[in-house]
Order: sequence, then C-alpha cells, then structure tokens
Amino acid sequence: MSQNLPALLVVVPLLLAPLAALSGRAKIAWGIATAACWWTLYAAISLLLRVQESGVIRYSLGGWEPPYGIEYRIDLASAFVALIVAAIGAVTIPYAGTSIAKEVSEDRAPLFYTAWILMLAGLLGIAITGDVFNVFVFLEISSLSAYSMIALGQDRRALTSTFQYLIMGSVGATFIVIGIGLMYVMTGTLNMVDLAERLPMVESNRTIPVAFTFLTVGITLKLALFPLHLWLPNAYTYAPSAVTAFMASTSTKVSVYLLLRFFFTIFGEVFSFEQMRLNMVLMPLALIAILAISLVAIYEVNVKRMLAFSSVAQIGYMVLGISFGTVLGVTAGIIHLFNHALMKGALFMAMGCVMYRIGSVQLDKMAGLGKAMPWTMAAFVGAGLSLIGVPLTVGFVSKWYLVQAALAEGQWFVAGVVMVGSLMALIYIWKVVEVAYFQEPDPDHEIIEAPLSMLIPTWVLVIASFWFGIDATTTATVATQAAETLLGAMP
Amino acid sequence: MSPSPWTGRARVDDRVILRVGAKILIPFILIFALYVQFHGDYGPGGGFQAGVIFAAAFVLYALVFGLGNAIKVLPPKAAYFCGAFGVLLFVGVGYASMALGGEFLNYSVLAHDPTHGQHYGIIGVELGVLITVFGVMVALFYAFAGRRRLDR
Amino acid sequence: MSEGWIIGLTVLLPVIGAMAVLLLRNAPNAREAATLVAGGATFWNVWGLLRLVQDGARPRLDLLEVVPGVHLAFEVEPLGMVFALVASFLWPVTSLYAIGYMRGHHEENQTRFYFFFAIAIAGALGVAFSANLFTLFVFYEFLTFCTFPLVTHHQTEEAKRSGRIYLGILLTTSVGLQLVAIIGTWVLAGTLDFRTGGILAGTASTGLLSGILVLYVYGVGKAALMPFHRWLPAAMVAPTPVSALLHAVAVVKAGVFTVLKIAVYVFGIDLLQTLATTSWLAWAAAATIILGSLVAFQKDNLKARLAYSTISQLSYIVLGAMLANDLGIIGGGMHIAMHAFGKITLFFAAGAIMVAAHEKKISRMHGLGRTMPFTFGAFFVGSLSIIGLPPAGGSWSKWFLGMGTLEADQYGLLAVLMLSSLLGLYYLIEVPVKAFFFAPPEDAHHGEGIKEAPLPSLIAIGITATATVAFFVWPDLWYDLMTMVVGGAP
Amino acid sequence: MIALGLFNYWAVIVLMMVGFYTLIARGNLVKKLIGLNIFQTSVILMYVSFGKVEGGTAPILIEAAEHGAEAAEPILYSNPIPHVLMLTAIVVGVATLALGLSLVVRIKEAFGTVEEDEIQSASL
Amino acid sequence: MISPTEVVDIVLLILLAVTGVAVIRTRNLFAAVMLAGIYSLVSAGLFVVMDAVDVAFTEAAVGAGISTVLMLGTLALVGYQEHEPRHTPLLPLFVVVLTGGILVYGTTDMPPFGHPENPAHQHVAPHYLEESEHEVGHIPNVVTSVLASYRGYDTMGETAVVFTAMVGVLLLLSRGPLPRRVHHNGRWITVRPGTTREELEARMLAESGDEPEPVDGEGARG
Repeated sequence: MSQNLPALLVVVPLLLAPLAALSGRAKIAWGIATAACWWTLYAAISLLLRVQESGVIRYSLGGWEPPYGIEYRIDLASAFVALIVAAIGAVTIPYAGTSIAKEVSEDRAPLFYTAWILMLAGLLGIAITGDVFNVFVFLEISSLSAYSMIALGQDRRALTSTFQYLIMGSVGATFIVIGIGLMYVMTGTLNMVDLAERLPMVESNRTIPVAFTFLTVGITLKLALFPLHLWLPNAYTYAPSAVTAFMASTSTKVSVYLLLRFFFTIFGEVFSFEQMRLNMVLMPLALIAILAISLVAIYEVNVKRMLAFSSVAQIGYMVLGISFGTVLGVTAGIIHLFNHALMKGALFMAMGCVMYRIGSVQLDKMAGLGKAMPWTMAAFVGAGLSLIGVPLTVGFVSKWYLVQAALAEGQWFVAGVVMVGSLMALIYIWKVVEVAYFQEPDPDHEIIEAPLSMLIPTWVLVIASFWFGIDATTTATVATQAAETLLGAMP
Repeated sequence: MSPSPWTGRARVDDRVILRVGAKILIPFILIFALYVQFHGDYGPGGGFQAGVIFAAAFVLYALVFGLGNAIKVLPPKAAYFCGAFGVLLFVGVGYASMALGGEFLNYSVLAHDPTHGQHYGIIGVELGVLITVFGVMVALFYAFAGRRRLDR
Repeated sequence: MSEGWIIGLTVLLPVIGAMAVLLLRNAPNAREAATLVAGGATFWNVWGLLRLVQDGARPRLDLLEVVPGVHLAFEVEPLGMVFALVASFLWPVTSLYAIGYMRGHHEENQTRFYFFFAIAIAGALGVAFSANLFTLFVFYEFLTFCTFPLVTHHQTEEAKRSGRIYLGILLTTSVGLQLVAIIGTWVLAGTLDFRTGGILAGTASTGLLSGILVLYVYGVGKAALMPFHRWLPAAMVAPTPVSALLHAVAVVKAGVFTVLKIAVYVFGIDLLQTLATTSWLAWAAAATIILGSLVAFQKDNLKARLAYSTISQLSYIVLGAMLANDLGIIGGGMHIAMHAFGKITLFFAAGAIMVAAHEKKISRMHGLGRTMPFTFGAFFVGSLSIIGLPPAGGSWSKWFLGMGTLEADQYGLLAVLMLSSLLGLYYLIEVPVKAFFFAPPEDAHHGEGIKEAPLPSLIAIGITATATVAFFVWPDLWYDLMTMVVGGAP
Repeated sequence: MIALGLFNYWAVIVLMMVGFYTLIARGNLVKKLIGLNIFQTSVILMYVSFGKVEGGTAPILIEAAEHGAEAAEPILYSNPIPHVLMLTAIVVGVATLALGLSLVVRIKEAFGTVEEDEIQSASL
Repeated sequence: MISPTEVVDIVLLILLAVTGVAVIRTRNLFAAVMLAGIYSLVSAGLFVVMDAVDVAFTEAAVGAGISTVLMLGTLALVGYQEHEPRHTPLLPLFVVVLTGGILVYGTTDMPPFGHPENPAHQHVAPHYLEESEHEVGHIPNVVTSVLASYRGYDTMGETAVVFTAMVGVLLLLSRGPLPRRVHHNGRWITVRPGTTREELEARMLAESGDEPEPVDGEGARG
C-alpha cells in the first residue's frame, strides 16, 4: 500500500472514474468524485512529507526499470504541484455538488463527475511522471475531460470557446509530441532523467534546439502565455462555475510546472538560458502580459471574463519569475503558482455564488450585492485584496519574492512593472467593489445569500489565502527547496 | 450521394443485395477481429485493432439494417457499459498485481513463473483495451447517428 | 505580564473595543461607553510603556515570521512613543467629541463609524510600535484600508469619488514606490530592522541610495508631499471627527512619522548628509509648505482650508527630517505632537460650527463668535499653535526647526518657514477675527436658536485647547523623548 | 533507403504543414478538424520514419528455426518504440477528433452554421 | 541506385502530398472527408513500407474506418458545403512556413534516415528486441510486449483517453437519460424513460411497417 502510494495517487481516480460513469445517479457519482478528490489530497500530502524527509521517490510502473519502463519520479516540485491540484480539487468538489446541480442537467451529472475525476487524474499524472511521452498521454486525458466539462456551460458560446480551446490545445499537444520525437531521435530514450544525462552529449546538434523550441511553444500554448492565451478568457468565462474555479487554479499551474520540468530538469538551465537565451523571449512576453492584459481586464464588464484576463496576467508573473533563471526567480514562480491557485480559486468561486443566485456576472447586475450577499462579496473582497497584493495576503508574498528576484538582478524596471500590474489589479477589483457596495440594488427582485455548501468552500480558500500570507514560511521554504532541486544538478 | 446512409432509408431493391452481403460478411469480420485480438502476440494486431474491427462490424450492421435494429442487437447502454468496463478491467489487472505484492501493472507476480504472469497480464489488459475500444466506438457511432438532422 | 505583551495588548485593545462596539450596536450609550473605556485603557497602557521607555528600556514583541527572515514584530522606542502618545490620548478625546457631533448631526451607520474608528487606531499604534520596515508597511497599508469606509462614510457619489482618490494615491505611492524601496533595502541590507544609525550605510553607491531615499519620501503618500497631496482634501468628505483624528492626527502623522523613522533608523543622519537628494527633498518640502499655505489662503470652505494648512504643516516635519541634523529631527518630532493638538482643536471647532450653525464657509461665519465664543476662542488658541506663536506649544517645534535650518546653514529654508508662518497668521487668524468683530451677513439667521455645540464636544475642545497651551509651558515630555531619539541622554 | 537521405523527413514535414495550414487557415470547423487529422497523421509518419532501420524488418521476432539458414548474421529489426508510441497517438487523435466533431454538431445546432466568421457575427 | 522500396516510398509520399493539397482545395466537405480517408489509407501503406505493420493496421482501421464514419456522420448533420474563405490567409501561411522552416532546419543534421547506427536504435530499443523474449516470455511481436508490458502504463492512459472521449461525446450529444428496452405486445423495443403507453402504441404502429423507422433521437445516448 504505502510503497505503491505514488501509483495509487493517480490510479485510484482512474479506477473510480468508470465507477462514477456506471453509477448512473448524480448523487452517487458526486460521492465517488468526492472520495477521489479527498483520497488524492491525502496521498499528495503524505507524498510531500515523504519527499521532504527522504528525498526523491522513484516508482517503476510495471516493475520495469527505467529507462525500459515508465517511472514515476516525485521530487519536491512535483509533490508540491500535485498537492496544489489535489487540494483545489478537494475544496472545489463540495462546491461543485451544489452549483453543478443547478448548471448541468441531472442525467448528465454522472458523466460530468466522471470527466471531473479524469481531469484530476490526468493533472496528477502529469505532475509526478518521469517519462516524457507519459506526460503527453496524461495531458490528453486532462485536456479532453476539460473540453467536455467546459462545453457544458449554459451560454451557447461555451461550445465555440471549447472548440477554440480544443484546436489550440491539440496543436499544443502535437507540438509537444514533435518535440518529444526530436529528442527521442537524438537520444533514444524517453525517460526524463535519462534524457537529462544524454542531451548534453548532443546539445551542439541543431535538432535539440528545434525540439526545445517546439516543446516550449507547445507548453506555452497550454499555459496560455501571451500571445497564445486567446483560448483562455472565453473558456473560463463560459464554463460552469465550478469547472472554472477548478481549472483556473490547476490546469495552467500544471502547465507551468511542465515548463519548469523541461527547462530545468531535462534541458538544464545552462542550455535553456545561456544557449537558447530563453529569458530574452519569456521576459518581454511576461511583461506585456502583465501590462496589456491587465489593461484589458480593467475595461471588461463581465466579471468572470475580467478574472480570466487577470489569470493571463498572473501567468505572466509566474513566467516572469521563471524567466530570471535564478533560484530566487523560480522560487517566486513556484510560490505564485500556489498563491494564485488559492486566490483565483476563491474569486471564481465567489463569482460562482453570484452566478448561482442572479444567473449573471455582468457588472451592472451586481449593484448592491454587498448588502444582498454580504458573505459572498466579503469573500470576493478578501481574495481581491490578495490579488492586489495587500500585506499579510498570499498575493503580497508572491510580489515580495518576485520583486526581490528582480532587484537581485538589478532589474528595477521589471520591479516597477510588477507593481504597476498590482495597481491595475486594484483598479479592476475595486470596480466590482464600488458597484457592489456603492450602488443600490434594484428592489423588484429579492436576492438572498448563496447556500452554505458553496460559501464554506469559498471561504476555506479565502482564509487559506490569508493564512499562507500571514505565515508564508512553510510555502516559502518548500518553494525554495523545490527551486533548488530544479536548478541543482539532477541526481 | 444519398443523405445520411445510417438511417437506413433507401429503396428496397438495392437493399436486398446489401443485406445478403452484409449477413455473409459480418460473421467473418467478427471472427477476424477475434483472430486479430489473440494473434496479436505473434503478428500485427492487438486489443485496439480488434476492438475497432468489432465495432466496424456493428457499424456495418447498423448501416444496412437501420439504427433501430442495431440498437435491438446491442443497446446503447451495453456499449456504454463496455466502454467503462474495459477501463475497469485494465486498471483491475494493475490492482491485482499490486495485491500480489508487485508494482502497479507488474504482471510477473500474477503467476509463479514470471513469463506466465506476463502472459496472463497481457491477455488481461488487451482484453480490457478490446472491450473499451469496442464499446466506445459503437457508443460514438450511436451518438452521432442518433442525432437527427436539423434541416429536415 | 511581560513588557512585550503590554505592547501586544496595547495594539489589541482598540480591536477589542471595536468588537465591543459591534456587539453593543443596538445600545448607543453602551456602545460609546465601550469606545471611551477602550480608549482610556489604551492610553493607560501607552502611559505605562512611556515610563519604561523613559528609563531607557526598549520593550519588544516578536509575533511571527512571515517569510523567512522577515518578522512581524513590535518594539517601542522614543519616536514611536511620541506618535503613540498623541494617537492614544486623542482617540478617547475625539470619541467624546464624536458622541456630540454624530448625534447632533444625525449621522447614519454610527456603529460602523465607531468600529472602523477603533480599528484605525489599532493600525496607527501598530505603525508607531513597528520594529521593522515590514511591520511598518503592513500597518501602514492596514491603516489605509480600514480608513476607507470612514472616508466614504456617506456612500454618496462624492464619497465614492473621494474614496477613489484616497485609495488611488495612497496605494500607488505605497505599493509603487515605498514597497519597491523596502524590498530594495531588504536585498541590499539583508535586514529590515530599525537600528540607530541606520542599516543602509555602505551597502551600495550613494547614487543608488539617493534614489531609494526619493522612493521612500515620495512613497509615503500619507506625508502628503506635493504632488501626492490630493487625497487629503478629498478625505474631507468624511464626518468631521474622522477628519479631525485621522486626517489631522493618526493617518497623516503615520506618514510623517514613517519619514522620520526611515530617516533616523534606516538611513541614519550621517548617511543622509552624504546623499545628494537630501537637500533637494528638503526644498521639495519647502515648496509644499509655501504652496499649501497659498492654496489654503484661497479656500473659503473652512475644512478645506484646514486640510491645506495640514498639508503645509506636514512638510515642516518632512523638512525637519531632511535637514539631517539633530535639531531638525527634534523639531520634526515635536511638531508631530504640537501640530496634532493644535490642528485637532481647529477641526473640532470647525465641526462644532457645522453642528451648531450648519455653516461650512468662512464668509458666512461673520459674527458667529458672539453666539459661540468658546468655540472660536479655542480656534484662536489652536491657530496660534499652528502658526508657532506663544503661548502655544507650536512655537517650540517651530523654534527647533528654525535652529535646524541654521545649523544646516540653509537660510533660504529659514526664510520659507517665516513666510509660511506669516501666511498662516493671516489665513487662520482671519477666521476668529471675522467671527468676533465682523457683522453677520443679512440673510444669515444667526441669533435664533444657535448656541454652542453639544456638551461632549465642548469638553473635548476644551481639553485639546488647554493641552495646546500646556505644552508651551511644559514641552519637556516631547523634548526629552526626541533627544533620546537623536541619541542624547534622557 | 539511405540514398533518400533527408528527403523523407522533408516530405513528411511538407505533409505536416499541409495539415497545419488547413487547421489554422480554414474557417470551416469540419475542415479544421480534417486538417488536424492530417497534421497528426503526418506526425505519426515522422515518428515511423524515425523508427525505420535500413534493411530491417518489422519488429516481429523470427524463430531461429524458421530462418535457420541465415542464422549466421543477426536479423535487423526496425525500432519498435516509435510504433508503440504512435499506436497511442493514433488513439488519442481519434478521441480528439470525435470530441471535436461532436462539438461541431452542437455548434451547428446552436448557431445554425459551422463557418467561423458567421459564428462570430451570430454571437455578437 | 534506387531500390524498389524507395520507388514505392517516393510514389506514396507524392500521392500523400497530392491528396493533402486536394483536401485543402476542395470546397465539398464530403470529398474532403473521403480524401482524408484515402490519405490515411495511403499513409498506412507507407507504414507497411517502413515495417510499422501494427501502426499501418491501426491507421487503416481508425483513419480510414472510424474517423471517416464519424466525419460522415457529422456532415450528415451539418451539411456538405464549405464557404469560400473570406480573409486572405497570409498570417497562417507565414506561421506554417516558419514552423516548417524550423523543422527543416532541425532535420539538417539529424542522423541519416534509416541508418542502423542512429542513437534512436541504440539505447533502449535493442533491450526490447533482445530481452523481451526472456523478460516478457514468448511474444514474437515486440510491439505487443512493449505496448502491453514495458509501456503498459501508457496503454492504460490511452484506454482512459478513449473512455474520456466517450464521456465527452455523450455529455455533448446525449439527449436525456439512457433509453430502456421494454417488452411490449411480444416485442422488445427501445424507449426513452417516461414514454407513455400512447406514445408506445404510436411507435408500434410506426414500426409495424416493413421498414422500422428509427425513432426520434433513439440511440442518441450510446
């Protein structure tokens, strides 16, 4: 049992998914999904602890030694990301129970929860695998399930945005496959560690830079880095609330993790940053994403869409951190991974509560909600403060590390951009606050507070986003160690 | 070309030949599928190809005899069940090998002699693949075919 | 109970008071009583801490480590003590005043008002006692956010607009400039603790440090150095007690206090003297002093005039810090207290007039002095203190600031101080003079039914006015504390 | 086939780009999916060319008895790994395609068209 | 000297290119689908030439079989004609040329095509070819043993992907709950839950004709 934990983290959901599909009842399927999510949370936590005390865990699936078989290879970075995914899943699933019952028809719910579990399994699989082609397979599991869940949004535009996502996602995946193929043809292996050992021998070869390029483009498509972000705003806007909350705080995060994995573990920062001059590309893109996309968010009147754009900007922060290529920068990226998952999850869940009650998240529909739905809006403000980066919230911790990384490189300008970005966040969050608190609700229809089953999960994330802002030592330490393992030589 | 062939609406005369042909063909297709499945160890083929061919047989049946009859032979629910069950079977083999003290999907522990274990394991998972692929393909076909044209 | 926990309790008491206010929201009397009790208790605590500090002790409380190496911690030292004394003493006084004002003025949401009022005080005390730049920044921002509901108390369109300006400027400066400077300091010095003599000396080229100094001084938007002063007049839409305590005492003083603190404990006087931008910033402060006075000159709305007078007075303190010598620092520190008492008296008076006579414009206050002699008398005393004339405390701080300019042989700055005092002499004294000696405007319906403001308010005004005079006779408290700051013997 | 040199790769790349072009340049959703299909098939082609070994045979082991005569020199087999990977890739491809097509059907029902620009104007 | 296999290889590649271009050019989606099917078949042939018999088999079954059927099924629902493209495809063209160019650049110093000494054939592959006999047992088709055993986990993932696709498609295309088989007047028929007896009778009449009519939305839920 315990020595099989790495496999069980992923295959328990894979076992439960078909069961959920066969259960045929929404309630039962939901129960199974909940079981899956909470199991993965337990497994992820115990794996993280084990990695912290006894270093990297390697688990050869099918008993075949790598590189002949596929192995699971869990270091701090993977364990941390797995924990983020599992935790968000565990928090959002009770929420989904209520909101999905309203947004998805009863007879489809079992299939929906099946897709949910599959997505969870896929993301976790990506996070802990040590085999590049296995990454692709699980990427497809998570992507396909994501497509099918997004398409369930009530607005018909959910369909078109899903299609857009499907096309861009598939292109990204195909690029990744091409990259993997080129790496394979030069090294004859698919195992990450093995690749890390063999690539340096052939780095001078032209094929490897091309492979690197294709992998980078493919992954940035998946993580919606500007200018390849076009699919994200629509997808997040029209997806069912619970799905948006779950996806926004997990899937892009996992893609960022992939980026880290390929840049630092497989190719190594020397190749990525000194030979490929990655920072020359990533940093400008990240900065543009932060400024331009935040600006777009300011002028957006659909709050869900506004938050989606803000997500693109926030991804800019993560990539910016990575683009420094220093331990400090990568730490900033990883810690923002976690922090952003918390706050954006909370924000989207708050919007889900609004959606649940008034059936719209248009700004003008939200007049006076501060009085009508005090707890929901309070949650929104709390998480919003975190997005702005107010001290003692997780957002501040992210900024702290990011600016620190910039200044350590003497990049005062970049530091300035980061700050401007958070001020823009202030503007678009405050737009909502003013509408909710300074305008009178229209008296003709009565709005009541969202149900507890949705409020409690939302508040769990809000409180977490303060908790880890007040005492960030744990996350900061883990992130720093993870960054060190990533940049340190591969064992 | 004739609109949506699988609703089985066409004139009767050309249908006779079709039907007879299909009636003769389908059994052979099924047998061939089984051959592909179990000869996969020796020649090209395996669960996936076999599953597709199995599904193809049903698709042909549905095309010729109409969706209604096809559904009588294999209700959508059954196809759906197969789709899920195959995965269960595959994963189940993995759990079995874990229960017997090996890693996940380590077939060697399934029997006293590792190579035998491997053999059982491979048969098991190939079967899982077959069932899933067959079920899914038929289910997909039903799903598309069952959607009625809007411009009627 | 260990000294450290007294600090914790001191910062916590206002919060407890706020909670009590929340619980007693349906019993106004009990609610106000709770505020007063909490205020009294807080001041009592601060007073206890004062004794310790005067004996040379530096009580310290380490709360928790937020990110590795960065702590949330309190430490009481003389400069912080000055600010803490002012804030904690004037809180109960203002509450007393507010009771009369809010009821007399029939304000709504009084519970929310008292709640955030108390919370804001907690923020101010946190700023005063912070042991490092991080803690300071945390409470600085905390203060910004928890005063927002007070500024926008009326929730009107105007309130919303003012709220935007308020948050916009304060956050832009603090996040955009100050935070960058703080993190820069962290990267350079590896610590954020306040240490006598500063932490930045020798960590980087003077050029870079000069830049950081500019980031700091302009980054402290609460110090209202032009061009970042617009929030202060905007905040005047708030009820008068808010303007009085927060925008004459707690918030703005938190700003100038931060500047002093950074000057003394982050850069250190010696380093400041070597930096190119120091004297430059001193002149920027001087410009603000003059411009502020000139604008105040033209305002007919009393509160607006007081606001601009505040802006110019704050820059006295920034100037003191940028003189980078002991006398300047002492003068600046003392001015925190002197200006606080003087200015709050003026605001109290303005509010009293508004409650009693519903007049905002100076031009319509002619002759009011006859019906409200007490209020306008207090106003006169307060004005003297602001201008710096005996017999009011303000004269001492102005004196030391003047000496500071001389020691730095900045005669130009001395001239600026003189000039602004002259301007002040006009635009402040004008009010009581006109009120006492000019004939009331015809349409004004003074006389009928107008009497002094409600009793609680009057008591408050009395207290502050008396204190203003008292500090002329006994300025030792402040002087001793400030000499300790600059390293002199207590 | 060594004489072919890199021609094979280049031809495959051309095919890929044909598919890729159809995918991104065409407004008709079905056409896009067809393009995606061709793109992926060509990628499979690329992988298989990676696995090709000159003078080798399919990776199906031949009994020593069966080919007794030339038992002297070992038999060359093509590289099985790309084949395995591509079996998976094909399946993934058809899965994606099916999902995409079902989306197209629903889009047609919701918007009455499967042309990108018309959908755009419809959703405004 | 060009060997016959090379001739086949070249011919097939050219054929593929022609088919691909034809797919781009044609406006008739039915034709496009058929061409796509042909494309799959031809590439299957190419796979055989390159000794990838399993891949060829699968490609033929899927690419030419299932995919085509699904696409035709879609066309029946969405129509057969494609509109003239409105916008000039300059940007796509640029992207495509760029991507292709990068790829070509990458191939320029790839190991020679089909050379036995290529790194790809050196590291892991030989192990499979030599050891699978002992490790996995008597399974001559190495692809099978790798697929099912060495990389069995990938195959499991693949199965999961197929399953996911089914889940997705049913989520999108299913109408209401799954239909049930009921026994009525000595006949088994499929009805959607909640069908009233009257509707049932109506359908019985409809189906009593020589040609069973497919019932509204029947089987939509696979």
